[in-house]
Amino acid sequence: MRTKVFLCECGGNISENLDLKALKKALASSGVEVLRHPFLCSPEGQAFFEARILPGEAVLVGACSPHLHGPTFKTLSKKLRVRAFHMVALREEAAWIGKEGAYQRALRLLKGALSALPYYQAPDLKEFPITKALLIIGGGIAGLSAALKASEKELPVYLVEREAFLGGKAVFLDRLYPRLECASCLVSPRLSALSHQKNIRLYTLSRVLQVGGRPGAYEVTLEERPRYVDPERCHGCGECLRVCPVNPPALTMDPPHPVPRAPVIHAARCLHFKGEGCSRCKEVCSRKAIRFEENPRLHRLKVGGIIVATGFKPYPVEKIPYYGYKRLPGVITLWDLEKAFCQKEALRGFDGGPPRKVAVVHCAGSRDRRHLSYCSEICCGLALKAGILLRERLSAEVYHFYLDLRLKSPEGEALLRRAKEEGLRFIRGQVAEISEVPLRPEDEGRLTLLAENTLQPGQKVWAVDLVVLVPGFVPEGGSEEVASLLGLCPDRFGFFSPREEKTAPVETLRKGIWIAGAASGPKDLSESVLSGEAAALEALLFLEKSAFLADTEWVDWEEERCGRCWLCVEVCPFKALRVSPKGLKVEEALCCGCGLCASACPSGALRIKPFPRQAYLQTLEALANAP
Amino acid sequence: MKILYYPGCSSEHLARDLYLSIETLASSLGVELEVLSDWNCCGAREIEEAPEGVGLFLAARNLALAQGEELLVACSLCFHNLKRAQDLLRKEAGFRARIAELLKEEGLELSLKTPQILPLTEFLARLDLSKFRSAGFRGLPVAVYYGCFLSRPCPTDLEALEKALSAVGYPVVPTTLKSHCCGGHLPRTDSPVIKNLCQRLIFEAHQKGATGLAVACPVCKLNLEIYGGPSFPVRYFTQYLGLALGLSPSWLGLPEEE
Amino acid sequence: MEPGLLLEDILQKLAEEGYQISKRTFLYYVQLGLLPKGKRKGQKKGGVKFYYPTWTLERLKAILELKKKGLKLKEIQERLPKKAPSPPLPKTFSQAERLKDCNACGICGAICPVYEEMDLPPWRLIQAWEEVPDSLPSANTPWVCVGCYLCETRCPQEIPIVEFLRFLRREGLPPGRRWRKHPEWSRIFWSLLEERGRSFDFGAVHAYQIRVLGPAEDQRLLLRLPGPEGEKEVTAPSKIKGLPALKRALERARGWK
Amino acid sequence: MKIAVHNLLSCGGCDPVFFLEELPEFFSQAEVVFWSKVKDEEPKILKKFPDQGIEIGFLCGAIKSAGQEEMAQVFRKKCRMVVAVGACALWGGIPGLLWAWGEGPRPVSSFISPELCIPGCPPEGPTWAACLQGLLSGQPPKPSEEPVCIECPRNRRPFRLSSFRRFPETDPEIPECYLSLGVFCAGAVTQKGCGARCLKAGYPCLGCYGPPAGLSARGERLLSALVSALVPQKASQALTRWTDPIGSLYRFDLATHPLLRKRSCQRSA
Amino acid sequence: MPPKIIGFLCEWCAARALENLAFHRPELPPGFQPLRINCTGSLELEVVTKALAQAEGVLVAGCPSGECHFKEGNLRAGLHLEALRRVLSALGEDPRRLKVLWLSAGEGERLGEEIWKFYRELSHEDRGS
Repeated sequence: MRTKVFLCECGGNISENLDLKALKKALASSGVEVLRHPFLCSPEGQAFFEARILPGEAVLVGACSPHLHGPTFKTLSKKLRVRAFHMVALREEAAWIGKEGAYQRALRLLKGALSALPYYQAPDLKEFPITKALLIIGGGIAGLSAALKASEKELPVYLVEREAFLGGKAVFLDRLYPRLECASCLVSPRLSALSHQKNIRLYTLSRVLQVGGRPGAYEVTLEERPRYVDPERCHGCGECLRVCPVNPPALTMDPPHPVPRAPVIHAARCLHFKGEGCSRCKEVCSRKAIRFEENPRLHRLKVGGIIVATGFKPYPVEKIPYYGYKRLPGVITLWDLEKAFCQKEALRGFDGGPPRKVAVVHCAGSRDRRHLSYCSEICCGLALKAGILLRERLSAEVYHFYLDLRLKSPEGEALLRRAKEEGLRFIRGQVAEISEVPLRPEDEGRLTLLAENTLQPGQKVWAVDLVVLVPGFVPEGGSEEVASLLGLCPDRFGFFSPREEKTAPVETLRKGIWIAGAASGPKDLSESVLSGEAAALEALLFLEKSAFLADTEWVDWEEERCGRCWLCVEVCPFKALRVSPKGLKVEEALCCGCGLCASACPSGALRIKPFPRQAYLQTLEALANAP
Repeated sequence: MKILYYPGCSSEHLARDLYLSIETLASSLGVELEVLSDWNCCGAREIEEAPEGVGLFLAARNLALAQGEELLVACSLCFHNLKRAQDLLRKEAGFRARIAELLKEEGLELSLKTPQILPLTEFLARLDLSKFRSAGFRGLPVAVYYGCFLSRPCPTDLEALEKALSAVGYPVVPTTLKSHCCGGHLPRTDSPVIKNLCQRLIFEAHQKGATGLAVACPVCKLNLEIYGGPSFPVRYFTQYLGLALGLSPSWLGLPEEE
Repeated sequence: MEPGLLLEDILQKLAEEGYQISKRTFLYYVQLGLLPKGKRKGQKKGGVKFYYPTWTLERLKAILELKKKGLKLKEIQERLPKKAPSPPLPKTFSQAERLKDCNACGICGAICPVYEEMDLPPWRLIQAWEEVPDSLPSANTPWVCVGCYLCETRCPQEIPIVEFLRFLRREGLPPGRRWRKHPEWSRIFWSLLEERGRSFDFGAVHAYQIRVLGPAEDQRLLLRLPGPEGEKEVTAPSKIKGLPALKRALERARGWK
Repeated sequence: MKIAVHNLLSCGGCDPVFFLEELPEFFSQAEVVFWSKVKDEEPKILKKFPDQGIEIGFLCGAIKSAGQEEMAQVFRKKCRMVVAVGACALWGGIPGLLWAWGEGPRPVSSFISPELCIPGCPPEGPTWAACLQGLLSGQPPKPSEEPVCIECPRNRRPFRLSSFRRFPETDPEIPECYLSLGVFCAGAVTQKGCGARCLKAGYPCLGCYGPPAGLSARGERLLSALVSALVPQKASQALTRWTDPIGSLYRFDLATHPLLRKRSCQRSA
Repeated sequence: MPPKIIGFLCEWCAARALENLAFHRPELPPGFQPLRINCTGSLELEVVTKALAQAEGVLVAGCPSGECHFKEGNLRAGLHLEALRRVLSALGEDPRRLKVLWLSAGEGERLGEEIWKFYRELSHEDRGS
């Protein structure tokens, strides 16, 4: 097997420290021809390189780092159908790191590479066709924005939402930070824009059951839970809502701007399903939209890419026993307040009457090692907004208990100024306890709140009628399930980690899967929309192409060596290995040749073609014999 | 059933009635309390100001004396001092070596497997008290109070009193401040703060419909009795259990008219 | 007081833990300098015995371990430090690193039952200690703290506040700045403890006058409770048998620095 | 056909005397010249045979003393075909574990090159038969490439581990692959041939049949396999609790470990 | 005889760090021999043992935690080498001969310092044993 070794002088960079003539003599042996060139990477150098190589030969290049000119020589040798190719960084790893010993180091490097050369096999490039369809998991504001942007390019979009209505948390907002403009003026147009987009197919009350296939050609199975109301027929007149005898009604259509415009029947509360034969809503419905006999349906979709927009949920503050949420009347969270404002429900204090004194507790559970160790950054802004609304609407005395006020966007400071003008009081100190038992006799009938004003020591006991806890952001329930389905690994807080936080914030390590909205970390409305549209752009760029190129067949599985212990399947970080009747199935598009499975396989049945273990052993063997 | 018992100094003066009620209760439950021979004072709150070695030695001496699986402790302050010393000795080899030198004096040896320190509340909750309940006994609603050392830093079963009292027929009123602080040895600074603390505890029990407060620590009992407001009865939970078992009040260290 | 371990004790302890070593080899190690020389002590009954420091046991075990690994005595000589010092007691606050996590959120002040009594809440002491460890403002906080651990269990950063205050009480603050109300109770407590091995917990006792009658052996104590009962005589606590040993040990323990 | 048998440093378990009934046709036509275990004779009598005079010489066990080495050389000289029998002769076997505390025994193959190697501790009946039959017919069987797992009855599916476990801590009734229970079962790094007898009896494979063809550093391979299967969060805790690394990885081939080999030739060099 | 060190450098971080260092023409110990691997996670223990058999010191350098190009290669390598260390000490080999480093592409100087530190440690070792 003829081997050609090309040594580049790199214009003196290499030759000044290394005696290339001596190297040439030391390396030249039967079947190995050593050639020198002053500038191998220059056009003449490349011509020199091409002219000397015959097809079927093995080529070793000793020049600069493979990261620099590796691709040029790699493509050249692929074109010349070379049997094996390897490049050694003679300059960085021998010439430049120490005059003394440079020659021995170079000789060892080249001798090692030469003995390992026959074992290197380049993975070959392959084309993978892409299906022109996009799946978006999560119908919150981020998922919505992504769907709207993507569908403008005539790309079929499947929007899957687990709840009965779209809009996620944004649809229940009353006012928006920082300008306190009305939320529905921003959210509703997006929702209505959705209905006349013909290529967005909406699945509500449904979740992803199973994802198979490869990037560019995913097969997704959805499970749609029954709504018991036909969205096409119903035009949302609301007659059935009024007629339902159960309290709270079994039929709900709670968001102010419901999309789809049809109520949903909660089977758990509905008398019909309890076998009491009630069907008042069915009788009163003029358009015969109620269908009790509906059952869960499965849908199979073929999509090219997936955007994950599963969103966030507020930290469950009932986990903090001494705040008394869900135990004490008069203790609510910011999101309960938003819903109450949004649906114009009356707020009731601890003693049942209208609250005159309200405490807004920032960092409820946040920056606390036993609960949420990080700060979600945007809840201070939301808390301030809530405080101002409470002041204006209930003319209540509002106390803010904060640790650090973190107000994003330039308008934040103006909002703080407005809050102070309206007489909100700010106490710098985290709330230690909320109790119904008064510490001072005169506070009977009110909630006692212990919080030390760290800027002005003295008062630490406060009596209020209503407490609004402002919790931090945690990933939405069920996001671990989506993570395991798609093979995404959440960070230690449970949010999905992007491929590169700064330079690739919406991509993931998985080709063809992108993340949008609060699924990748706490975000406010504008950031969610921003990342939604960015994900849509990435998806469009990917799905526009008819196919994508990828190195494939990195792994060579020797069937008779394999003991079928299947240990490698779980070890692969990219879930590229699967058990199949014929043996181990390597998912071409997912495998990127990291080699973890090869190093884990006990019986050595897996070999990574470009970096086989035999190559390293041979290199070490040559190193041992070299001086 | 026999169990090693550490009475603690307060059993000889301040907590005389607690000690009495434990004695009678144990005998009527058929439990033989084997008093730890030659036990010494656990150091109470004073060791908090002495060097670490003093407190460790006092506790280590008791632990070295106690040969057995479990050591029953009546007062929650003794429980805290013994438990904290035991954990520290298990963790720090340096302390263990020095304490071993000190104990050598009396020929005592501190093995690694020291007994499990068992508070009185968990011990009584473990027994099935319902079969000892005197027929037809309907106790008045009571509230329970654990105080600091049974709740922190070495937490014990904070449902034990509820289990024990309801087993013998007392309806227990749930309260939120059952693990709060009664002021402890604050009175030494004769500060008014302790009034608010104790009155708050009593107020909650009273407001939620309890007719009495069952406590588990002599320090809390005295503070609550004196600062908690005159009319609300505060008694050891062993005294309540004794009454439910039909024992006579004088045996339980209670004034006659109960 | 016995100055250390006898050779027989060491060999017997080693046998318990499964090592077999003869007396001659032990003395050979001592001669080589691997083990410390024993202290000669004349015996009452005549003759002389050699007492070896307590850390000899640990050192010998380490030597036997290394020998089992196949190392020569010369190699072991270099591996083992010359003299194993006895472990020092903590000088600075052992968990000073954790104090850096304090966000001054004020929860420990808010939850503390005796906050009104304290000059400064605990977090201010922590912040001051973080700035310049030894320049603590004179505050009564370490002494007023009743050690109820509420602050430690509620602290969002899980900082060992009670441990820190205990450290300040014990070593952190220069002796001059001790703050104590009613020091006589503490004196009575310790005198009773040393004379009887058991004492009289004044912790819960309130601002009532206590009069001690009679000398140490059969002391009688008169207490006047603030309540209606007025003056009450209480017998002093009973005595323990191992009193002399306890007294000496307490003395040595107090000397720990 | 003259044969000679000798046990070097070995427990004597591989001695053909235990397999007489299983290889009747071979031993019937064999004329025993020297068999120290059966008839006590001075090794000197071997000297009087001409070189290559004895057809087959069986050598069981490893070599530690000079006498044993000399005996092996004599066998090489005197026997036409030398057969190294058992794990000790091929890789140092259980006595090879001596290497952990200093100089240990070396396998026969590091002194002389035998014509045939019979793996196993001891080799199973069928392996004896196949090897001897192959020896006589001229092409001795080569070690197989397939691991013991092929013959193992236990069922296997993808798994992750939270800790390592020793055999007594597992319940043999669970028919799951021992690797998935966290046990160091050497099946995957051992060539098949014994019919997975230990595994069929519910006991994890110890790896006495040696590596499959072409597989080197069995201990390291098994270690990286099980460490890779550990769930990262629990891994360092599992590693600190892991005991007896040599026993679980190099039970039969510690003598051939490259690091020990380096130390020994350093000492002798 | 100056100690020989074989350095397994991960292609994406450590090898890049060596290249950045090389631009300043540092003087590294003559016995240091860099070997490029595609990921420390794919480095087989068999290769490390063979390297330990023929060189005084073996250095494995990979990406800092969380920044591995293949997501968890460095995590896997860390565990493999920790296990190997325990085997080495059981075999009576000095585990300090195996050194593991996590450094990003920009930390060239630190790689140089660590190599020299390792070289000095090994030289003392040589004279010692």
